Amino acid sequence: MTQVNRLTGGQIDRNSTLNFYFDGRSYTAHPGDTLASALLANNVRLIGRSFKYHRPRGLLTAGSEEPNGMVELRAGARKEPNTRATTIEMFDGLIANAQNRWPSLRFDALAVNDMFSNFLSAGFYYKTFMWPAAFWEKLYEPIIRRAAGLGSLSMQADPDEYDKGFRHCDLLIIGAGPAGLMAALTAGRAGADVILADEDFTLGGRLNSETFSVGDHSAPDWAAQAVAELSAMPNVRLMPRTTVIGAFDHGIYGAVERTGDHLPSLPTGKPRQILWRIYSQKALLCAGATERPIAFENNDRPGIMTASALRTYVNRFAVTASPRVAIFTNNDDGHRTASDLHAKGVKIAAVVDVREDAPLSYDYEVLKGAQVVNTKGRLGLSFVEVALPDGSTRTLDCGALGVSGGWNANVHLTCHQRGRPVWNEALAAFVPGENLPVGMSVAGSANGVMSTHGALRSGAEAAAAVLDLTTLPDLPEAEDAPIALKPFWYVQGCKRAWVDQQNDVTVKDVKLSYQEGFRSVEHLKRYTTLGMATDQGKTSNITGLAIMAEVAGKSIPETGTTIFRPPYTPVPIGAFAGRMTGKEFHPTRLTPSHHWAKERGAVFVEAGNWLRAQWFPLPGETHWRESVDREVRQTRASVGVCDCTTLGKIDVQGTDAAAFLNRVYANGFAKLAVGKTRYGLMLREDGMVMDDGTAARLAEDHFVVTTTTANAVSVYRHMEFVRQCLFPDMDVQLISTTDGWAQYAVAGPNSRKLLQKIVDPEFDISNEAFPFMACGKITVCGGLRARLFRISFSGELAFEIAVPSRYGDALMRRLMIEGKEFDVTPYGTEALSVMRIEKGHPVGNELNGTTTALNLGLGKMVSKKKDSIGSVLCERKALIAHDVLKLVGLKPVNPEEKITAGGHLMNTDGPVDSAHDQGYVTSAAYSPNLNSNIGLGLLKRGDARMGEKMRLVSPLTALTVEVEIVSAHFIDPEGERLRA
Amino acid sequence: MHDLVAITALGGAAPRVDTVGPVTFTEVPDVALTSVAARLGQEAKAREALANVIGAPAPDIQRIAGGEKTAFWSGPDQWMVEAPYNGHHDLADQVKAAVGNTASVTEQTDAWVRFDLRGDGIPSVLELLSQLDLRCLSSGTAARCSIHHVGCYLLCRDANHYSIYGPRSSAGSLHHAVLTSMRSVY
Amino acid sequence: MIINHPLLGPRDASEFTYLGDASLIDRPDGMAENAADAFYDYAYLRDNPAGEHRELWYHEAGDRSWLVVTRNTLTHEISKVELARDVARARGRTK
Amino acid sequence: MRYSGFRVIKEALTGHKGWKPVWREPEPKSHYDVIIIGGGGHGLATAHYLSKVYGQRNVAVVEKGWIGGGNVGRNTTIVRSNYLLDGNEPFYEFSLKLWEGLEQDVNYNAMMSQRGIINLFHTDGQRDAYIRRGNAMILNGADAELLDADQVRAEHPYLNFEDARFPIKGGLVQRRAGTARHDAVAWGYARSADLHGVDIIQNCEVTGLRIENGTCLGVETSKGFIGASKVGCAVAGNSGRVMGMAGMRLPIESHVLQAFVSEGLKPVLPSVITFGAGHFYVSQSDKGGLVFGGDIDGYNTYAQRGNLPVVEDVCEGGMALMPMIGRARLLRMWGGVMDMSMDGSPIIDRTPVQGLYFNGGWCYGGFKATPASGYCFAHLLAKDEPHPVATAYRLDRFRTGRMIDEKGAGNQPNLH
Repeated sequence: MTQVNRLTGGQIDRNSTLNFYFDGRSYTAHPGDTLASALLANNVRLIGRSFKYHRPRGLLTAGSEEPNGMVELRAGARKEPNTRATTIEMFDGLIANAQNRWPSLRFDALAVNDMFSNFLSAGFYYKTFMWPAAFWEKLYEPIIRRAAGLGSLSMQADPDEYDKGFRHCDLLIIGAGPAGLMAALTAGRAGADVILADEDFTLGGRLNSETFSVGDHSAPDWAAQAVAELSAMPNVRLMPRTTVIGAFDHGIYGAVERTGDHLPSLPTGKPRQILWRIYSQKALLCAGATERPIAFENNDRPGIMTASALRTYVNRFAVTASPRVAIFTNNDDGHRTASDLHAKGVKIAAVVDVREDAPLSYDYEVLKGAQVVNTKGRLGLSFVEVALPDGSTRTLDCGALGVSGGWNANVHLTCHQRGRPVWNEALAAFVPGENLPVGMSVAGSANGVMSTHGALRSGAEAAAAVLDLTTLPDLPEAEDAPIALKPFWYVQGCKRAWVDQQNDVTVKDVKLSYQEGFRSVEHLKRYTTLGMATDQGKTSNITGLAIMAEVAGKSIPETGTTIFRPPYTPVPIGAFAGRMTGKEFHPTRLTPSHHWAKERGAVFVEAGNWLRAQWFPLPGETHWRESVDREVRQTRASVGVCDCTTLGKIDVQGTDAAAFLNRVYANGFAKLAVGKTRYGLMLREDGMVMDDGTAARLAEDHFVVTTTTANAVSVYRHMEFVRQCLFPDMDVQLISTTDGWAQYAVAGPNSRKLLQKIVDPEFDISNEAFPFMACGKITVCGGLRARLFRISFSGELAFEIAVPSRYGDALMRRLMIEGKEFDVTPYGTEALSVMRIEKGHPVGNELNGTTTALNLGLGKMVSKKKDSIGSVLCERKALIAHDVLKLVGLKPVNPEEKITAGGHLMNTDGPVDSAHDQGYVTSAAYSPNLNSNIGLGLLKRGDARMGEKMRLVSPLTALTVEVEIVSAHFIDPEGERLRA
Repeated sequence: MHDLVAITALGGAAPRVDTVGPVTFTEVPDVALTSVAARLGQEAKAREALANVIGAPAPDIQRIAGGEKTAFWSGPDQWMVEAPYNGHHDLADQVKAAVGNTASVTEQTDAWVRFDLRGDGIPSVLELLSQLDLRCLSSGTAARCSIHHVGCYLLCRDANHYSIYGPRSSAGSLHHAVLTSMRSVY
Repeated sequence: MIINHPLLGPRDASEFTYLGDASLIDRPDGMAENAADAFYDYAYLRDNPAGEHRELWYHEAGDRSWLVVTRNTLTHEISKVELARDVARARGRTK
Repeated sequence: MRYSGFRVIKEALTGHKGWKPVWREPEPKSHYDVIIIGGGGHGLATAHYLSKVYGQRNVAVVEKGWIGGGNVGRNTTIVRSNYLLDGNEPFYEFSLKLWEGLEQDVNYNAMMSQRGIINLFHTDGQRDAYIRRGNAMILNGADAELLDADQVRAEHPYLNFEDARFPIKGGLVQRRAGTARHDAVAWGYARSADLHGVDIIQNCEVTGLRIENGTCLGVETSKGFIGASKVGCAVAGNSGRVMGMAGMRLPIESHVLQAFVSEGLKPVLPSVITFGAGHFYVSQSDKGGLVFGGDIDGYNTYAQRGNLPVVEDVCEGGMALMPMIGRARLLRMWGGVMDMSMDGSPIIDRTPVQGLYFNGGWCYGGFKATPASGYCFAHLLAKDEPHPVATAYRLDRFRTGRMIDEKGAGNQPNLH
């Protein structure tokens, strides 16, 4: 089929022909077409099915407000449901399919809903489907869910990429119609930093759809000239295909640029869309206006659309919806459509004007004081019935009907910060109110200035006002017709007249909503779903409100206003995510020995944003436990090395450094000697344990503090709070050095021997010279500066050695070579965890934000002699009660039996329920040293229940184990090893 | 002299270089870095001492100053001092010797990875990465910013030369983010 | 939102971390007689005004300054931004 | 008037002329036994149970705007009882049981859909915490299941198992959890309360509390003074404002939580899903929209709107978890004002003012709590003692150290 409805002229490139497919059939189009104009050119009026009644639907509009003409665009993983045909820029090979229909668009089984529509009135589902209760999930809901929804997702990952960007400007102009272009010219010539954004791929707005002249040019030519001048200005950035979606606080606007949607396929690495965050000093909204339909019987047939849409298709796209067209209007603009169509050779069946005093025409018949009362045509309009003032009716044979009920200003962005529009009698429409977003002003038809010349002027004036310009540029001549309109919302007596076409909300539904007491605008919307469809009521809200006002016997402003929320038009979720997808969701932090560990075949685990080696399997080891048990045994028997770079490191300096640490730590630091390290317990102000770590005093005025990996950032923030907000006159300086030093724990009886092979001879690290908890600056491997701490997490004789990160890889390799004679092993976080459980060291599982020092058996560390963070509130009654949880060790009576972290502890006899809960298991592991599963737990009065037998229950994992309560220090409770 | 071999932040023996369109993106390992934070009540003296170190007045808020040793502002009465790594691997000690007790000095060399962007049209790449108002980031200014959730310093040395300092552990993610944006634009 | 940093000028609020009411600066004396009551009040009770609110923001992805921002909780309008350290000193905090 | 399928058919055949208003529009009386401030979900539920279960007929609900316009009309409709702590779990399980019988109780279809919820975990630490929670749920008489990664994949094959930054290791499932049609919950309770004689007074703003020598005598409103023997406050995000009228400072801050809905889509999500490595939770409404949300914006506010960074954060989480939604379009975003408490758990208690009772601190968990909150608040108002499942929700718990802190985030509301 060739383009039978194609006319002459228009802004399309006839030199090239594009092929596209709709619902499996092939058609042709030209560059400059939208899918909508191309379908009309090929005489395709039926495009989709409505949401509830599955009524046949075509196009209602030619813009982004389209409620009906939605398709599934593209195929496979790139399938894009609910895409408005009116905004799809044609490209060669475009594939689109109809949606919400089965088995086919022309014969849709669920169209039976339409026959039962009387039973499916507004909110009917709230009143039924209640018996029997169980039937809802099993029967009713699945049926409703399948029937509902519109398009479908591919269920495959979106293969395209999206970018985010940030732009700053003096003036953001939203919309490039006459007002926006004139504003941009005014501001641009004055040298301001301007961004001009428009959702269309051709700038110009309505000007591209009109035939009248602006200055000495046709409207589209004038727009093109203005665009040419603007694009030559270095201080002006034009952003076509860019929808400004929301007005956020303090002049920040969200905008989505469709950089790739008009291309058959994306070049590698290029984004499909870019989400821009635009920071504007001032913003000027020139978003134009939207023509609204009139509700009458069967006003939803394919072929019935807004008059301005017909005009746009004819003038801009050189396409008529049908060779024979009728117009139904309540204002003069409808007549402009008729004359434009007539001029293009389209037969005008008649102009039906509700006004007695409608203007006449020599070119076609005008029926004054008449109304369209019904339409016919199964899958598309074939004729309309008109009621004449004398009571007689007349039938007009036509394939399309243009409806004009007046224009609504596009006030959407003025409402995004809860601003309310105000009613304008002359326009019978809402216009922006007083409380606009800060920095925003409005011009053109968006502000109720409907004539072209008025729009040009208001654009220029608004820009001048924003920039304090004294002179206005010369304005071109343009039509300046007054508004001539008689408010008319719906035809009386109609039974099924559509207000919200996509959601199938009729005049009757609105009236029923009132009858049932849902009378506030919000109740109306929620009860009938009016305005809740993908067009968010752009073509229906005001009409619904007008009907509600009439039945309530109130004026429209008394009845209420509808305000709008972002986004202005729907935005792909992918665009909000940008590049933060897949592996790039969060940055990945690698330790200096990561590449070495990878060579060793380490298995890695996420620790916050870090990747840490979890264990290092050797050839032949088939189960992780084998590797972990070996790492633990080798370390305790000889020596092991663990990368602990991820621990937070904070450099604390200043003459008050010690006094400062005395405040942030619950235990004392004032008297810590230079060259010594101390374990530090940090509380939150509410008395719960926040973090633990060590502080090494390198000099009188210099400490190096370590934090847990998880809390590095929050502890640093907390310390800055204490420094700046609580004790501003302390001489303390803080800076993180976490990434600067590669730090390794060297643990085990032979750790000293191993280190002595790399530490330069002038440094004596013997037990006498460098005892437990000693620290100092040293050099290794012939002069590389390093730091050595004699601290132990494993409970063995152990050190932590730190070198500049760039040498971490080399140091680790060296330790492995030098350690061969001691059968050294690298060990990962699992072995680390096993050894700390064997020693009863609390970590994340125990420091869960609800545990106090007392719970963890560290109560004595909280100094009463000083005022430190948390030292007061940790003393609250319930936190020091006799039965508070205490950290204990757990051993299964049968060592083979597994202990489950997350299991709960119950007395051996008595009921098993929450009322008798005694505590829970925080950590569990298999100890290759004790040849037994072991665990740590928090147990009521735990410290007083050593040796007691209890039941560990985990109904979730179907497990019950008899356990014995033991000391949390399973190994070397006296700590002899680490002092060796 | 010790016998350990350094690797770059991206894990290579040699720095990574990528060119896309007019922009060249280079990993720069040959830089030593140290922080200088004035002691309470010593702010004036610290600025003086820092001026002697870099041979120029201590840079003001968000500014860069200096010669072979340069400093950029990193916070209230805080600066970062950068110098070529060769000859300054002990930069912190050198600076500490110079500022004495007027300031706290902390080695930062390997806490950061430095990447340089050279060429025309760098702002087009940066506007996909940073929410800073690049109109304000003129030659000789430095600002902290967040790039794909990674906290960085962005230095504009001149219109065709920018430096990015990011946390060394995140070098890979940062490199990927910048390179992706270069390919997105050019 | 945009916070006009006293030293750095306008910065996107997403660079900052929010803590809460600026009264958190007025930490009671932990060694005082009424410490228990004072800390309960300090740590748990809030004015939570609908209108002007003085609150603490930390420039996490910036210069690490803690700021006291005066912001209207109904409109989000920001009328004043100060360095928290100055505010703390003005409220008599020292060492 | 009783709602039923037969009634719908009968009305359809007679032109829907018989449908009556769902509630009256009464003028306030001079005095009520109980006045409930706040015509949201909790206030209306309280009125329903107070009148139907506790037999109190002389009750009014005063609402400054239109009923159901607060958080009950702007949430993500999730209903669940998967709590960890003994102070919470019995309460939320009680609530879930009330949900299961809600429609028959109020004769209104709230579309309670027990499609289940899965909380995904991505680390061993998270798994341990979920095991502890699942056990706590079962020990409190609720249902819970633990799924490993393969089982999750079998039920949710569209999740990211290919290139996840934080791979899914499993999930904690509650099959009885699900969603409900939020507006219908408010309307159903309102209709039932109205039928039981409760006056629902819309567009009536409380401007003051009349308190004389420590006793609350009633409320000053935009429609004049209304006397009451007992006044119950259930105003969520506005708790600080209303209780401020009684000179009270609360352990509560008001924050905005944004929520989002996509365009209508054919069914893709079988249940409610929450991401364990980012701020994202999602379900699909019967109408087909993906209803999702994430973290609160994090700053004190009374404005029902948020900002872009959080929108992006939520969508980043969504794309990381289920990259198939990349081409689904976000249709609308909105915000609700949350009464964020100091331990993330609510308060249902008397106040130091005689005759004044408080219900608040629901954070972003108020919707699922609606039935039990109403039931327990009604119990407290009727009997002057806490309902057995709500004994932990005391106002003084922060002083005594009996916090109910599920997250362990401490006294910083925006972290809960």
